[in-house]
Amino acid sequence: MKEFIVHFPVLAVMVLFLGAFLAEIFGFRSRIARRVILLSCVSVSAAMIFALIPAVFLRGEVLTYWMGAWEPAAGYAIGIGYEIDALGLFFALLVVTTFCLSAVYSLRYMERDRHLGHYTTLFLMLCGSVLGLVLTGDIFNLFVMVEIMTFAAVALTAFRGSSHGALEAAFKYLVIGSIGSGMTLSGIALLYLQCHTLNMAQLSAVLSGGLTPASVFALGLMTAGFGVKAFLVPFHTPAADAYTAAPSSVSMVFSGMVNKAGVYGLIRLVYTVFRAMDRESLQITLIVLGTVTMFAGVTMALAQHDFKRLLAFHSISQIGYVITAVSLGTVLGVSGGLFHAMNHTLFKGLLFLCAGAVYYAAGTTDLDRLGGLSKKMPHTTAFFLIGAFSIAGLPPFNGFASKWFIYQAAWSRAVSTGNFFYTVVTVTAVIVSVMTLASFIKVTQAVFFGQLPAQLSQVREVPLTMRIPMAVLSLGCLAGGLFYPFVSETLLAPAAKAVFTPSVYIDAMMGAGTAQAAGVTDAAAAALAVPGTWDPVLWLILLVIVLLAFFLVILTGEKTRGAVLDDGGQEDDGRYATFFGGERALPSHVSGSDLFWGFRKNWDGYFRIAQGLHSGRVNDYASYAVIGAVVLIIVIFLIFGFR
Amino acid sequence: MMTVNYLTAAVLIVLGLYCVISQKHLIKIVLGLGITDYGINLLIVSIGFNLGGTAPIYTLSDLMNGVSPVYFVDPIPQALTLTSIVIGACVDAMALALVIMIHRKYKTVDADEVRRLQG
Amino acid sequence: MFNKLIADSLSRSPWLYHINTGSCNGCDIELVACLTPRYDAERFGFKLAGSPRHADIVVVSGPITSQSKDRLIRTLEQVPRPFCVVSLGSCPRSGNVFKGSYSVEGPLEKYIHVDVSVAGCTPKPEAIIEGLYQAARILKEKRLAIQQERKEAD
Amino acid sequence: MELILKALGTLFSVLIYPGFLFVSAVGLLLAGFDRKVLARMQKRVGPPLLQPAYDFFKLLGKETLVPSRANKAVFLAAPVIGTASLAVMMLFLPIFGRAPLSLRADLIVILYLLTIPAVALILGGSASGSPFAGIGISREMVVMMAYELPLILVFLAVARKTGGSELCFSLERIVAWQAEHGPLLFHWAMIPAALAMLFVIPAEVGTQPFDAAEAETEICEGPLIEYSGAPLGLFKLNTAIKMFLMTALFCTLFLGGSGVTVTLGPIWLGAALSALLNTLILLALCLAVTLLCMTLVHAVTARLKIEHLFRFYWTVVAGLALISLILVWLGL
Amino acid sequence: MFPFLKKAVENLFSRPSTLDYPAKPHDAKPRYRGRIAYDAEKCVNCGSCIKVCSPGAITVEKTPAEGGEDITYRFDLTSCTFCGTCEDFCDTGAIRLTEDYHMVAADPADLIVSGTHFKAAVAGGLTVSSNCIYCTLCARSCPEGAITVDRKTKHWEVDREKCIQCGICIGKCPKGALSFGDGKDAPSAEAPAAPDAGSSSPEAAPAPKKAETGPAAAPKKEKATRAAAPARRAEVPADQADPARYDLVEGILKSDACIYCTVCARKCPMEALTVDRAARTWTIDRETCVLCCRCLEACPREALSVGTFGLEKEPAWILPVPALAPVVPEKKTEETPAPAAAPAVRPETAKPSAQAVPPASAEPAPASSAEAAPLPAAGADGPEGILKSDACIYCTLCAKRCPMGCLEVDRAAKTWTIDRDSCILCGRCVAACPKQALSLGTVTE
Repeated sequence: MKEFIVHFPVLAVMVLFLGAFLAEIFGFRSRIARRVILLSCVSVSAAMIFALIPAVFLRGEVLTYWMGAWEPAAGYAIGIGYEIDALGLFFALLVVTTFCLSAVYSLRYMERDRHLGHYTTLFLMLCGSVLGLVLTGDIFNLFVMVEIMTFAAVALTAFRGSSHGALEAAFKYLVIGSIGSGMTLSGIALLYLQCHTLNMAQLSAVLSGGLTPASVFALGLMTAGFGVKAFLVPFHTPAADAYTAAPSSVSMVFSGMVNKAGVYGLIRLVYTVFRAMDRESLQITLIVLGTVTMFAGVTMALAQHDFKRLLAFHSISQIGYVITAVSLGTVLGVSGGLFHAMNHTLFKGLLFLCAGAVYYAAGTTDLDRLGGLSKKMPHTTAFFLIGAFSIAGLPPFNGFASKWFIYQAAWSRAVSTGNFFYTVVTVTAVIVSVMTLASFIKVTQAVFFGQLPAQLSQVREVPLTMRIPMAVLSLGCLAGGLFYPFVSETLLAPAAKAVFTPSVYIDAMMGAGTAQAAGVTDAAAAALAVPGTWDPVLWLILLVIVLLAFFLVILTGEKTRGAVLDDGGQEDDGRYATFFGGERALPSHVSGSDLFWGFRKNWDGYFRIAQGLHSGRVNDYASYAVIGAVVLIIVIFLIFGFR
Repeated sequence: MMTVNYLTAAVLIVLGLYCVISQKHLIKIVLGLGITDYGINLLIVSIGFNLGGTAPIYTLSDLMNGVSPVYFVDPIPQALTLTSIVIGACVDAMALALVIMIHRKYKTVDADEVRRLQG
Repeated sequence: MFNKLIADSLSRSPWLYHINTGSCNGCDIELVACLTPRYDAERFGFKLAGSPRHADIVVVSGPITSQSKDRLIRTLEQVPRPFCVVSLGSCPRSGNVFKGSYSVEGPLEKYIHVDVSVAGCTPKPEAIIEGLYQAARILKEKRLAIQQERKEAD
Repeated sequence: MELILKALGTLFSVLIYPGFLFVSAVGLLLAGFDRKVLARMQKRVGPPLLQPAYDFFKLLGKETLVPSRANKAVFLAAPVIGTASLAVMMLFLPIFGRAPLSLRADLIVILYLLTIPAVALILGGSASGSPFAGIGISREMVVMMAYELPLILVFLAVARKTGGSELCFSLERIVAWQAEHGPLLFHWAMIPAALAMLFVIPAEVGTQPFDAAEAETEICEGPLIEYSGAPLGLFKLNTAIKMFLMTALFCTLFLGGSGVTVTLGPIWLGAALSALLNTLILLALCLAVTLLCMTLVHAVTARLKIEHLFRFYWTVVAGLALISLILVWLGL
Repeated sequence: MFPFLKKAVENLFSRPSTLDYPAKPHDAKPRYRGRIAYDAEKCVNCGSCIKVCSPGAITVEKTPAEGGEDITYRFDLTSCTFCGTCEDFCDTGAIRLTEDYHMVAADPADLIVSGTHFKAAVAGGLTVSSNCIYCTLCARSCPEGAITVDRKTKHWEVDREKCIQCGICIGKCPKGALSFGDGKDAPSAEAPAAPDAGSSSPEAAPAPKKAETGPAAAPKKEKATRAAAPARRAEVPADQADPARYDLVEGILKSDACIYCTVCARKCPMEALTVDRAARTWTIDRETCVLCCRCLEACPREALSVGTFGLEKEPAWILPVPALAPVVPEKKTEETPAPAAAPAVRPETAKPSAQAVPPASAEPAPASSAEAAPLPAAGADGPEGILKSDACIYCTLCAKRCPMGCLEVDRAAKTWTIDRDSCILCGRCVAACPKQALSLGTVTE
C-alpha cells in the first residue's frame, strides 16, 4: 500500500473522469444510479487526495508521477509528469472540499431539474479537470485541463436554459473563455519554441538562462490567459453573468474552484516557471491588476439588485485580494494570499449555498422581492450570518485572520520599500473590506430581516442534505478564524515555502542537481512569522464567558417577551406590533435598493460609468478582454525590455 | 520562410479577434473564434518545423536494421495541434448549439438585443 | 437593594413621549419650552424620546379627535410597563372648546387612566414640570407595585 | 493549569479592571460630563453627572418587548455582542505602558473591534424588522464607511511615524516611541492626523452632528426604535463605552498614553498606586478630549445630512489624514 | 459656525439662565389669568358668566332651601380656557382669575372650583320709578331679556317669570329709576313717567321718523357703576319757543368751549356723536342719543350740557337734497359707525384750514352753538396751539402727560418740539407743567 500512494494523484483525476463517463451511460435511467456514481467517485478521489496530506505537508516531500513511467531521458522530459508539491496539494484540497460539498448539496438542490444525468457528467468532468489542472506538472496538460474546465463550466452555466439569461451568460463565457485559452495556447507554443519542452520544471530550468523576446511574449500571453481564467478586472465580465445564471451548487464550485484554478495557474507561471517575481515592476503590475479587481468588484456588488449577482461580484473582488496578496512577493504576502484563497472558498461557498437555499425555498433571488425570511429559515439565516461576518472580516471568523495577514504584508512591504503605492494598496484593501461588509448588510436586511412579504408566507426551511454542507462550511469558517496559527503552520508555511523554492520543484521533477546546473537559486525565504501571538483559544473562553455574563443582564430585566407570531403576514396584536406611528403596519420592507442612499448619491458618477461599461454585449466584453491582454503584454514587454 | 507562417498566423489571429469584436451577429462571432483558433493552430504547427526534416515516422525497415533517419520534424507541436483542433471543434459545436438555443429563446441573434444580464 | 436602585433611578430619568391627538399646538410648544434653557426640564432627567418603546411618561395633548383615536390606543399599547400618562392642558380631560363636536371622541379617561393632569389652556412650563415631576414619583410607586405583585406570584 | 490561570487572569482583566466594569463606569461618567457641559454651553443647568447611570439602571427595570416581526435570537444577542467586543477592546489600550493583551498588530485588531459594535447595532436594528430601523442601519453603515477611510489613514500615518522602516502596529511600541520622542501631537507633521482623528471620534461614537443614524427627530432613534428595557440599556452603555474607548485611543496614539510609574513602598503598593495614577491621568486626558471634540462640536453645529456627512469625511477629514501621511512618508 | 463657538464658550463660564423653579417659587406676571377664585357672596346668580363661557365650563345647581335656594356655581378648570370673559361679564366682581398657575392634580376633583350662596326669594318684582327716561340701557343689560322698553310709546315693562332678580338693571339705569318694589306691578304703559319739572312735554311729539337703528350695542365693557349723572338744564331760547315751527326736544347741547378732543364721542355708549377734529365739526344723532349724559361727564372742557330746545320741523315741501358726490370720509380719529346720514366731509388736506362744509345731516345745530362755525380764515392771527415760554426747565413732564405723544423734550440739547398736527389741545401738558411754562394761545410763527 505504501508505494501505491504514488499513483493516487492520477487515480483521483481518472476516477472523476471515469465517473463522468459512467454517469453519461447509466445516468438517465435511475436516480439512484446517478447518485451512487456521483457520490462514490467524489468520495474516492477526495480520500486519495487527503491521503497525500501527510506525505506532502508533514514530511515536505514533492511527489512526482510520470504517465506511463516515461522518466526523463537524458535530462529531457519526454512524458507528461504529475508533480504535487505543497502549493499544488493546497489548491487540490480546496478543490476537493468544494466539489464534495457541492455534490452533497446538489442531491436535493437539483432534484427539480431535468436531465440530471447530464448534470452529473458535466459536474464530474468539471471536478476532474480542475483537480487535474492543479496536480499536473506539464504545461500543455494544464492547458487541456483548463479547456475541459471551461467547457464543462459553460455547459453547466447553460444548464438551466429557462432561467433568466443563462444561455446568454454561457455564450459570453465561452467567447471570452476561448479568447483566454487561445492566448494561453499561443503562449505555450512560444514557450515550446524557446525551450522545446512542455514540462514546467524543465521549462523553469531552461528559462533560467535568460528571457528571449519570444518567452517574454509568452509570459505576457499566458498571464493574460490565466487572468481571463481567474476573472481579473478587464476579463471579469463573464464571471458575473455565469455565476448568476448557473445553479447555485455550480456557482459555488465556480467561485470555489474555477477562479482558484486561474490563480494557481498565475502563481505557478510567475513564481515557478518564469521565476520573475523578484522584479518589483512585475509585482506592481500584478498588484495594480489585483487592486483594481478588488475595488471594481466590490463597488459593482454594492449596486446590484440580485443576490447571486452580488455574490458573483464579491467573488471577483476577493480574487483581487488574493492576487494582490500573492504578488506582494514576500512569504507573509503569499501565505496571506493563499490563506485568503482558502477562506474565500469556505465563506463564498457558504454564501452561494445560502443563495441556493433562498432560491430553492422562495423561488427568486431578487433582493427587492424577498424579505423577512429569518423566521421561516432560521438555519439558513444563521449560516448566512456566519458567512457574511467572515467575508466582512469580523474578528472571530476566518476572513479577519487572512485579511490581517494581507494588511500586515502590504504594510510591511510599503514600509520596507518606502514606496507610497503599497500604502494606497493597503488603504484600498481596508476600504474594500468595509464595502464588502456594507453589501452584506444590504443583503441581510433585504433578504433575511425586515417584513415577510405576503406571497412568501408558505416558505419552509430547506431539506437537511442541503444544510449539512452549509454547516460544514460555517464550521470551517469559524475554525479557520479561531485556530489560524495551527492552519498557518501546517498548510500555509509549506505552501509558501514551495512557492519560493523552485529549485526543489525542479530537482524533484528532473532529478537532483538539475537546478544547480541551470543556476536556479532560491531567494532567502524568510520563515513565516505568524503576525500575532493572539491566542484564539483564550479568546474563545473569554468571549463565551463575557456573553454568558451579559445574557444574565438581559434575563434580570423584565421577563415579558412578545409572542412571536409565525404567520408572518399581518400582525394585529397592537402591543408587539412594529411601531408605525400608531398606524397598522403597512407593507413597508426596506429592501436592497433603498439602502446606502448617502453613499450612492456621492458615487453616482462612478456608478453610472461602471454600470455603463457592463453593457451586457458580447462584443464589448470581448473588446475589454483583448484590450486588457494587449495592455498587459505591452507592460510586461516594458518590464523585461525589448532586447 | 518560417516568418511567413508566423505572420499569417498573427494576421489570422488579429482578423479573428477583430471579427469577434466588431460583428453583431452571434454566428459571425463564432466564426471569428474559429478563425483565431486556426491562426493559433498554424502558429503551433509552424513551430515544430525543422528545415529539411522528414516526417517523424520510423518505417519498419529503419527499425529493423537500426538505422535512424537523419533528421525529423518535431512531432510534439503536431500532437498539440491535434488537441487544439479537437478543442476548437468542440468549442465551435457548443457555441453554435448555444446560438441556436438563444435564437429559440430570445427570438434574435443580434448581440445588442441579447443582453438581459447587465449592470 | 438592586430593585430599590432601579425603582429610584426610574423616578430620576423619566423619558417623555409626546402624543398630539389634534391639539392646537399651544401645549406642544409649552412642553418643548420646558426643555429650553430657561425652564430646563433636563435637570430632573426628562428627555424627549423618539419612540413609544423608550417612553416612561406618555404626555397626551389635544381633544382625542376621531382620526387620532385608534392611533392613540395602538401607541399606548406599545409602551413598555411601568409607564404613566400625563394629560396636558384642558383638552384631553374635557375636550375644552371642542366639546360636543362630531369629530371629538371625548375625554382621555375613556381610553386610559390619566395619572396626572396639568390644567391651563396652555399650562405654564413650570406647571408642566411640576406635573411631570409628580408623574415621575408615581412611576416609582408603580414599579414597586409590580415588584410586589411579582414577589407574591413567585 | 497554567492555561486556566492565564484564562482567569484575562477574565479578571476583561470583566473587572480594565475591562467591562471599569470601562462602563468611566464611560457613563464621561457621558454624564458630556451632557452636563453641553447643557452649560446652552446656559442651562443640565442633568446631574450620574444621569447616564440612572438611565441605564432605569432601562434595566423596564419591560423588554420583542416585536412579533423581529427575529428574537439576533434581536436580543446584538447588544450583547457589541458590549462584549468593546469590553475586550479595552485590553489592547496600554494604560500603564503594558496592555494585557497587546500584540504585534494591535491597530488592525482595534480597527475591526471598532466595527463589531457598529455591526451589532446594525444587526439589532435589522432584526427588529421596522422600516425606521431599516433606514437607520443604512445610514449607520454609510457613516461607518465614511469614517473608516480617515481612520485607516491616521493609523498608517502613526505606524509610519513611530515604526520607521519596520512594521509597527502594536500600541505598546507606539507608546514606547512617544515616551522618548515626546507625544506625537507635538510633531508638526502629525497635527493634521490628530485633527482628522478628532473628527473621526464623534462619528464613530455617533454624537449630535454625525448621528444621522439615530436621529430621534427624523427616524425615531433609527435602529433602536423597537428596543426597550435591558437591550436598549446595553446599547446606550455601548455608546458611552465607545466614547471613552475612542478618546482613550486618541490619548494613546497622540498624547503618549499614560506611562507614569510610581515606585515607592512595596512592589504591589507601587503597582497599585501607579495603576491608579495612570488611570486618573488617562481619565483626565479623555475628559479633555471628549469636551473638545464631542461636546463643543455638539453644542455648536446641527445634524448633518447623510450625504453631506459622507462627502465631508471622504474629502476634508480624509484629506487631513492624507496630508500628514504624505508628510510623514517624506520623512518629516 | 465660529460666532456660535464664541457664544458657547462664553455660556460655559456664565451663570445658567435657568430658573431654579421648584426651589424658589416663581409667580406669574401680574395680570396672568390662572386659577378662578369665586366669591359666592358677591354672586347675584345673574348667569351671564354661564352664557359667555365658550367651553361651557361653568355649571350652576339650585337646591331649594327654606326661604330661598342654595345656588352653587361649579367652575371646571379642566375644561376652562382661562379667557377671563366670565370675569369681565360678572358685574358684581364675584369671579376673579388669580395668578395661581399651579393647577396640577392627580385627582381631577381638585381642579373644580365651586361656591354656594343662599339667595332669599325676593318678595316683590322689579319696579320702575318716575324718572325713567326710557334709555333702554336696562333692557340691554338684562341677562334674561325680561325688560322691554319702547322709546316711542315711552313704555317700560318687565316679565316677572324671566326676571331672576339679579339686579344688574338697577346698576345699569343712569337715572336710578329701577328698584325691587313692594311687590305691586309695574306702572301701566300709558302714564309716561313725567320728566323732571320744568319741561312741558308736548303731547307725544311724533318721534323722529326713523326707527331706532342704532347698532346693536355690543356688550361693551362698561364698568362704570357711578351714580346717575345730574341732569343739567338750560333755558329754552326765546326764538325757538314757537311750537308751530319748533318741536320742543330735550337733548345734548354743545358750547363753544369744545376743543373737538373726541373724548365724548368715544364715551357715548350709543355712538351717537361723531367729532371730526380736522374739520372741527361735532355732530349728534338725536335718535340714537339716550341722554345717558356720559358725554357730559367725560368732556374735559365741560362744553356739553343737557337742555331743551326747539327742533325745527321739516317743512313738508323740502326734498332731502342728496349730498354732493359722496366722498369716502377719511377718518382720522378712531372708526365710529357712521350715523344714518354720512357727514360728507372733504378729505383732510395737508393744512387744516379748509372751509368745513356744514354736514348735510338732518340735524342743523341750533344757531347759538357754534359747533358748525367755520374756522377763522387762515389769514387771521393763525390757529390755536400750545405755546412755550422760556420758564421751561425741560423736565419732560409735559411730554409724559401728552396722550397723543406729540411733545419731545431733549434735556441735554434743551429743545422742546411739538407736532401740531397730532396735538389735540387737550391741555394736559398745560396742567402738568410745574412751571406753567405752557399756555394755550394763537400760534404766530
